[in-house]
Amino acid sequence: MSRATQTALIQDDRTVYEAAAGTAVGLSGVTFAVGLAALLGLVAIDAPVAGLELSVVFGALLLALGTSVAGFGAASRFGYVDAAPQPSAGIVAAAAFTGIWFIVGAIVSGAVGLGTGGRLGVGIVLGGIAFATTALPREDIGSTVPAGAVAGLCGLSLITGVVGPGWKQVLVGYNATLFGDTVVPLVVLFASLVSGWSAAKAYGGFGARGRNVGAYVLIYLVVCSILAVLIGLVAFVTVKGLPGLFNGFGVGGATLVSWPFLTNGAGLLADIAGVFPALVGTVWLVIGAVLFAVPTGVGAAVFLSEYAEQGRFTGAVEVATNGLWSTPSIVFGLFGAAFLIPRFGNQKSLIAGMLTLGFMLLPLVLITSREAILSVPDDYRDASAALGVSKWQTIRSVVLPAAIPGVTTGVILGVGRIAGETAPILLTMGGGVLPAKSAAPNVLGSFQLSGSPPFVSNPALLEATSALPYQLYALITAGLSGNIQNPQEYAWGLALTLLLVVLIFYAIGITTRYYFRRKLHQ
Amino acid sequence: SDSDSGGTGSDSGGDEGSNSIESGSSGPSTVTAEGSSTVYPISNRGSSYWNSNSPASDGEYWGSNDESSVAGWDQIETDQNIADYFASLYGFETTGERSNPPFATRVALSHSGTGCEAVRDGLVDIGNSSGPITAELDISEEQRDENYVDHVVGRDGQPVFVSQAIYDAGVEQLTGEQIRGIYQGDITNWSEVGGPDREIFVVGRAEGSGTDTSFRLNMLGDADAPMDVDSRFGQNQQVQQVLQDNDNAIGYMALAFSGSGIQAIGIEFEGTLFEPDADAENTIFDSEYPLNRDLHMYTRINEDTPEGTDMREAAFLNMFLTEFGQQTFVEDVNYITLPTSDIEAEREKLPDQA
Amino acid sequence: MSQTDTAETTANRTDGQEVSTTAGETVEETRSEWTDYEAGGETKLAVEDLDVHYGDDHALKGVSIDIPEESVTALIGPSGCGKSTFLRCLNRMNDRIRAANVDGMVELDGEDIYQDGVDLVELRKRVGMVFQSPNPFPKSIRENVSYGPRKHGDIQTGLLARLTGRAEPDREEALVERSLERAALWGEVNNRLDDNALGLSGGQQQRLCIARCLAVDPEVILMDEPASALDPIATSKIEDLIEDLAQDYTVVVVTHSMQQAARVSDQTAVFLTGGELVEYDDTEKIFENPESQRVEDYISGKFG
Amino acid sequence: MSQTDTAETTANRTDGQEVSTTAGETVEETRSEWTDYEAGGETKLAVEDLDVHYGDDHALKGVSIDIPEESVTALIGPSGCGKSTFLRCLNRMNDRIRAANVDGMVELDGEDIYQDGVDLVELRKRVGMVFQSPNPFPKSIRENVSYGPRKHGDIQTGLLARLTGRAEPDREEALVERSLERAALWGEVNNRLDDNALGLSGGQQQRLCIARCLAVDPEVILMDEPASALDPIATSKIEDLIEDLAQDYTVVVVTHSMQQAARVSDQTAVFLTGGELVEYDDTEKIFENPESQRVEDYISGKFG
Amino acid sequence: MSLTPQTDWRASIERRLTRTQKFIDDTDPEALAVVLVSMGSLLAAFVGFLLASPWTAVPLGTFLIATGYGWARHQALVARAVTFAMTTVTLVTLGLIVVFIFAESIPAFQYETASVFGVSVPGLGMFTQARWDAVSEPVRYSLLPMIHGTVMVTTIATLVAAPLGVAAALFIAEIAPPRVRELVKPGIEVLAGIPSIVYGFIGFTVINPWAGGAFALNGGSTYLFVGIVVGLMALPTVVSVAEDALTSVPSVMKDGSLALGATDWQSMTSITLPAAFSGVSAAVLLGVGRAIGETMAATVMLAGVPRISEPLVNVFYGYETLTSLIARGYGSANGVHESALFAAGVVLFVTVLCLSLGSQYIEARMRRRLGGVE
Ligand SMILES: Nc1ncnc2c1ncn2[C@@H]1O[C@H](COP(=O)(O)OP(=O)(O)OP(=O)(O)O)[C@@H](O)[C@H]1O
Ligand SMILES: Nc1ncnc2c1ncn2[C@@H]1O[C@H](COP(=O)(O)OP(=O)(O)OP(=O)(O)O)[C@@H](O)[C@H]1O
Ligand SMILES: [Mg+2]
Ligand SMILES: [Mg+2]
Ligand SMILES: O=P([O-])([O-])[O-]
Repeated sequence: MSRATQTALIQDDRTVYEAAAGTAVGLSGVTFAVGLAALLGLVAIDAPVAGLELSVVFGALLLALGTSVAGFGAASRFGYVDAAPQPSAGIVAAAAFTGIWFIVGAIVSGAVGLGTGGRLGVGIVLGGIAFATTALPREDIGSTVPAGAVAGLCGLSLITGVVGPGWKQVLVGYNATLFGDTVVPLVVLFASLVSGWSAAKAYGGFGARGRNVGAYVLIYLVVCSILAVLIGLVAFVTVKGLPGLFNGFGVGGATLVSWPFLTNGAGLLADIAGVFPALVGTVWLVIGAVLFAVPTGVGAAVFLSEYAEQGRFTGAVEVATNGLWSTPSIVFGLFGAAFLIPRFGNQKSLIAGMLTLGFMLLPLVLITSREAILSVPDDYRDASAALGVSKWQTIRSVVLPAAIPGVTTGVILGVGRIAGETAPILLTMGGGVLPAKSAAPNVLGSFQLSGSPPFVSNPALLEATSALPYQLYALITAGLSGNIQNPQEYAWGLALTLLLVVLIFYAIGITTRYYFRRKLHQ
Repeated sequence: SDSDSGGTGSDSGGDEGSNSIESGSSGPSTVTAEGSSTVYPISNRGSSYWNSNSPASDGEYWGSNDESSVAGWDQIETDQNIADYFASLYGFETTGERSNPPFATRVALSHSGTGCEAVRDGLVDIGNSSGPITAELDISEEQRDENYVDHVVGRDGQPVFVSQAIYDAGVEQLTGEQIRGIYQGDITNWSEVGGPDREIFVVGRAEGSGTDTSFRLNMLGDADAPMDVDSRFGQNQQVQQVLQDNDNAIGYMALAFSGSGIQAIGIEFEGTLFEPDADAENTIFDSEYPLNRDLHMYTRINEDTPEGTDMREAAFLNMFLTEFGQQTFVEDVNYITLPTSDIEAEREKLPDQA
Repeated sequence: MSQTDTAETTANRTDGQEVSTTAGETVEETRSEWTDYEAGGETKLAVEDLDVHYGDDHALKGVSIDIPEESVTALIGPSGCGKSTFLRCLNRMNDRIRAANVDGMVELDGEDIYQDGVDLVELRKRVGMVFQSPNPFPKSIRENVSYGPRKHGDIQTGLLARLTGRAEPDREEALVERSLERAALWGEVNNRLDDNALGLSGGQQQRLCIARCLAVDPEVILMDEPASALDPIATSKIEDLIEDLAQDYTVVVVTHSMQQAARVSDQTAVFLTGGELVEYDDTEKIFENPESQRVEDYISGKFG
Repeated sequence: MSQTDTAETTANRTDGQEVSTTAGETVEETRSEWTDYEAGGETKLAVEDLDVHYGDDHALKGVSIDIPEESVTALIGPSGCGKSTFLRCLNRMNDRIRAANVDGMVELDGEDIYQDGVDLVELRKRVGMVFQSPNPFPKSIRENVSYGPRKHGDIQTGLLARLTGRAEPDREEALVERSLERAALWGEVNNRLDDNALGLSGGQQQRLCIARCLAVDPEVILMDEPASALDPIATSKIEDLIEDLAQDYTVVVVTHSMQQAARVSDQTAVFLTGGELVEYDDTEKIFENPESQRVEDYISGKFG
Repeated sequence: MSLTPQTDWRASIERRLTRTQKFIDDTDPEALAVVLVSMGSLLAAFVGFLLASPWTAVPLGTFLIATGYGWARHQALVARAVTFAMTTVTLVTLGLIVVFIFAESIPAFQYETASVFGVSVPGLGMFTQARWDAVSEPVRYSLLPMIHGTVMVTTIATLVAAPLGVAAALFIAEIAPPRVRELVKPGIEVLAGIPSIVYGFIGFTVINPWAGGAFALNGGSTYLFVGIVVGLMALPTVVSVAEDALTSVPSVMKDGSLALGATDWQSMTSITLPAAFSGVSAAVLLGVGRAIGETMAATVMLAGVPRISEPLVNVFYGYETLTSLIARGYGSANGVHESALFAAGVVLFVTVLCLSLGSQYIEARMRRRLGGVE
């Protein structure tokens, strides 16, 4: 077999080129980030930057990116740098650019005023050209020129103000109008993604390595923006909710800490309206659901993984469990309304809510417990059996203790999920919009025994009760009447409280899991 | 003004108010009400006052800072706490404790239709409704009289609102015809009624709400009249919010929900212009205004209460049917109070006082 | 078990062999060479014509063997030849494998352990087992050792027992110490009995498992490659221990190391691929002068 | 690489060793015995003073070794002594293990593969690897073999290439055949190249992995216990193949079987527990007359 | 031929009988009695509850007492029986859901009977006409507008959640450096916990008014933004399930690819993703299921009028989905109207159940295939 010529492990003739391409990638990233900020309204697109409107600056950036990207391709094609392009940019890139240029063609011709036929025609022609440019020439041209052209075109339209502040386009028949304020950032996001990808390919010297770098840049941008949006969301609720949550908060005084938002109701007499009844309602709701679902789920998991023979029965249970897990919460609500409410005094009640959420929690507990039990090494079971210990004792003293971390984690995460559920309790539990402190359920104090069936009763369980997510929904729909001074602040405070309750459950659950995993790996 | 906040004021036990709820076997049970979001401000405010059971000296809760200026004081004049006083009129023992009324009251919020059903099915004591129960439950007047007692506690002018921008652009009044056209899909652009060239965003209340029923009944002519709206919202407040958020909307609501960013418009019916301004010649507060409607609290007639209203309900309802009640619970939340004669007639429906 | 019994058993075994002869030539040929071997001491475990299938897979083929009391019997053979399978038949741990199907007879002190109505819990108390990789429970060292007796109710612990005065902490203490000492571990752990057993080194864990097994006071101890996961120092400790245990217990040990077998065992059984028992004899004889050519090849490292 | 280079490297190594001498006595003692060994042929891989830590765990301690071109070098030693770790250092597969921390120098044809800016893809094209358990991709046999060349763009396939006439099915065909033939698998699979590779037997899968590696045309082939999961027949095929490959490639093979090392390798390096390279010499020498007592103990089976 | 299965059947029953017989013989009669009493009373309690009998408390009490006694005396057997009873709960729950929501929906299906080729099919009218009007004549309950809304929202949500979710899963499983991974992974999991009503609240108070202005909409409700919000909500589900699938691909496969000199990206696209394809598509299916069933955000953000947007794909309208129809209408609806809401629930339930079965099937197939590798 002939020995291929040795390739050097290090290529050192591309540093300037790499630096330039790297700069272009960085610039695309910055442009993307600013574009995202503009889309979220953090900066205005007509804000002055160095004497120019932001949208014009965007345009200039995109144009520069576009030309340099095309330049990188040309430099490689004409052999100024030693890259490793493949013969073609590949079918995926070709399809993508065909699509992009088809749409560009359709939009541009539409703006010029062509009809549907004309748009289609222009689109197809441009798409075809893009396909040929991408697919046929060597990769260095194929993945830079069409991309550079897209970015350049976008840049030009922004510089010339064809699209810019004050621009608008009525989408006839679509009930909507596009304005520069939203379109400019979108164009910027899109074009910077394309040019960033292309520059990254150039940075990697095309070929396998270039594709690697290009894909990584795209994924990093995407993941960063997901995180930005999601973190922004939490931060937004926090900022909006803090004033309400800490309204009247004080340390010292008669009670060590006074936190009226959490300890007051929203009754007429409350100085500072609070969410106490809903908080208590949520606590009871969770307790009830856990009391029902956790023993049941864990017991079922024990039976399935320790006793049952794998067969039709376990298969059916598994399918049913997974089915229940993905059943929409509103369907559970309907079920609770149709099944539980008639059996508990014909009205929305705390216990109907508890059981409905318990039914929702059950599959989750079962699945996680089963996983936890199955992940207990068989070694332990064998060891115990070999010591002459019976099956149930083995389960009790070895299997369950070893499975507890997993079960706990699953339960906590599940509780976090149901604590935030609205739809089921909307149909089964109801409760007041702005309940006064006296509306908080007093479950423990309400048990009554009687001589006639059903012998035990608990009015607190049989009453409609508010819970945090339901109260937030009720506030949205019913609005804020009553005597609350700052309804908006109250509602955001409530939203933050709910968010915190749920996120704390999640945080605890995930931390426990990490903690136990750590311990396991030691 | 401090009693609900946990540690301060009275002891927390009294605060809970649940003492009286639990004691189902010993004391009278809670009066429960459910239904209309329109009536809700009235009944909820009343319920809050009731549950607070404030002493007469606490002027703020009796409608004034100064005892002498409490509305209707000349009819009342008591040293008792508020709920104690009204309950004692019907023979209940007083507690004399703030936040601990002789029996508690609780009001839930949904729609008129739901409230009517709840009282029909015996789930609550009082069904709040802003539309007539005959329309809500689709029953005849005979059936109504046989099964329910209709307590009217106030009246609503049901104005029609538009977004501020539309009002500012000149749409300050519309004819009944035009509103009908808008709500039945015949008029879709503000320019057709003298406004800017903007599409009309037509907002309605949820089907089954009394406001919707009355609007169909009084404006479109039939409780089942077809409508063509762009959006429906659950309760009045949500409609208000949406009218504020949009600059091309029209919607109908209860009087109590007027606010900034929206404007009530005048409506012309058969040549008469009813204006939202209370000082105008014809106003939406007049009973001649076709959208003007009664706000009802229905009670159920059954074996236990052949008269339809038991003592607890009567004690509570009676509170609204005083000058004090009208002022504090109706006028203060922006609804229209009942004329004295109507108040008398309504009190006639209640059982005799002890 | 009397001498007569043993003779009977041997006779039976020969019968069994004759039956299995019909199965295939190889079996007969290989077996005839050593059939007459009778280990010294009384027979503790008599295995007769044992066949094990995993589904369709024939993992052990007509194995018959007498294991004498208070000695070390080593099982050697290439990977997959069925050593572990054989071992697990001796305390019916194979019952825990669903696919496993056992035919034949295994007698413990003359009682067939595969007959109906055998109490597995009782059997496994008498025939203990130590596994290839150390598998202590994730509990304290003390709890690991006293686990068996506790579960059998020999030692009462727990709140209720303490309240009613039935708890015997001293007896537990003594048992733990005795077992750990027997397993040559006491000196290393006596000051940290309440530490988690998972914090011990591999060799210590394996000795802990042996101690745990001894605490139940079995008659037979089965060990499946007990030193395979251990370093040389730990290995030699375990080997010493095995020799030591043979004074009181019947020890059967599977090992993949021929040196180990030579060092610790009194008699050695050689299994070869396919699940046949090819030769069974005094250890010295096996390593110095095996009867079968295949065994010689195997021992001299010609394959494997 | 010229002879001078090699000399230089050797000198370097000696330096490195001197540095490490300060680290501990044992290291010096064991190493001095064989430092002078210089394998025949030009040095392909020069490893100098290689230290690997997994977190705090010191897995390889100052290993220096020259691996000559076109020969088979075997690495033996007890389990956990760092053989796999060492092998994975040679094509930087250790970079994928997060805890791993590599110090020292590894030169491929005189170029340090651990310096900054080394293109891992390029390195791994030149230094191929075959893993302990066969790991074919869940694709067809053909695709498995042509995977590397395809990814490197040496062979164009796919719709676009076919449309533009750049696809060279014949070249692919030829490459697949040549590689499979070289891996002694062609005869067994030539009529089912489009079957899923997972349907092959273990030994075939392992040879397929070798073919897959050969298709990339590397210069060095690293094999980590390539026969450990295989039966004797498959094993002997792989062994033949290794000897055969040494004519064109530099082969480094880790094995747990001393017999195997003795059969296939030209020179053998013995690692002992703790990650030291204890002796490196011609295979014959190692097995017949090792310099170190520990190696002799190890080879004669005194432990392990 | 026909005899064989029957005899098989008979034999299996016989075997079961003998086994049961043996079990009974082997077991302490007292333990057996306790277990029988305990299980029997549990069954009775369940039946009593089904019948809404006030006497349910009696068998329930009996169950508790019998089980408590049995727990003290015959723990192993009682534990086994009780855990078995618990195992049946999931099956019973699923059964009850089916029975109750189907039963409640029957009047609506009957009301909307339509005939096709002369055969009248109950419920057909719900899917063949476009009119939903519960108030004015002719009263019609068509689910089409809501199905259209659900499809719109789900499609947009999937377009958001699937690519972003898979990209993020790839990032976490393959690309991220360990530190980043340890932050991002739990971070994204925590986001799964943000209650949907909080999203809805933000949607109603912030996004809808903003969208109304930014696109000069007629009202602020759009399928576009509901879809995006729902997509964000489904994202964490997709990420964690897909990430699990990707990490479960044996690392030796990736190693094999890398050792051949393939780049990371090539290894991901040619080896990891195809090998994890089933898991990843199951993740997407689960995400789709989440999106279909998502209620609160849709309820508070959508306009609440059952109407089909024009043109069909116009994302700048947002009318109603199946879930929001139920959440909005339940309580004020009665009679056939209420039953029609249950019918919407049935459609939802069946759809999501099919998705769940689909993803389970795909995953089972993958497990079998990967099992073949080992
Ligand atoms: N649980 C099982 N299910 C199916 N087959 C099994 C099982 N356990 C073992 N086998 C098969 O039975 C045969 C004997 O296995 P066994 O584990 O007894 O061998 P061994 O001699 O202990 O090997 P090693 O030295 O590798 O431990 C092997 O072919 C094996 O594949
Ligand atoms: N990924 C890892 N993380 C942490 N430690 C590791 C890792 N891989 C190996 N080690 C440790 O490094 C040491 C050497 O391991 P290595 O796998 O190189 O040994 P080996 O000689 O190949 O053993 P074997 O013959 O069992 O394969 C061992 O102590 C092992 O525990
Ligand atoms: Mg074994
Ligand atoms: Mg290794
Ligand atoms: O008063 P309503 O809420 O029913 O309109």
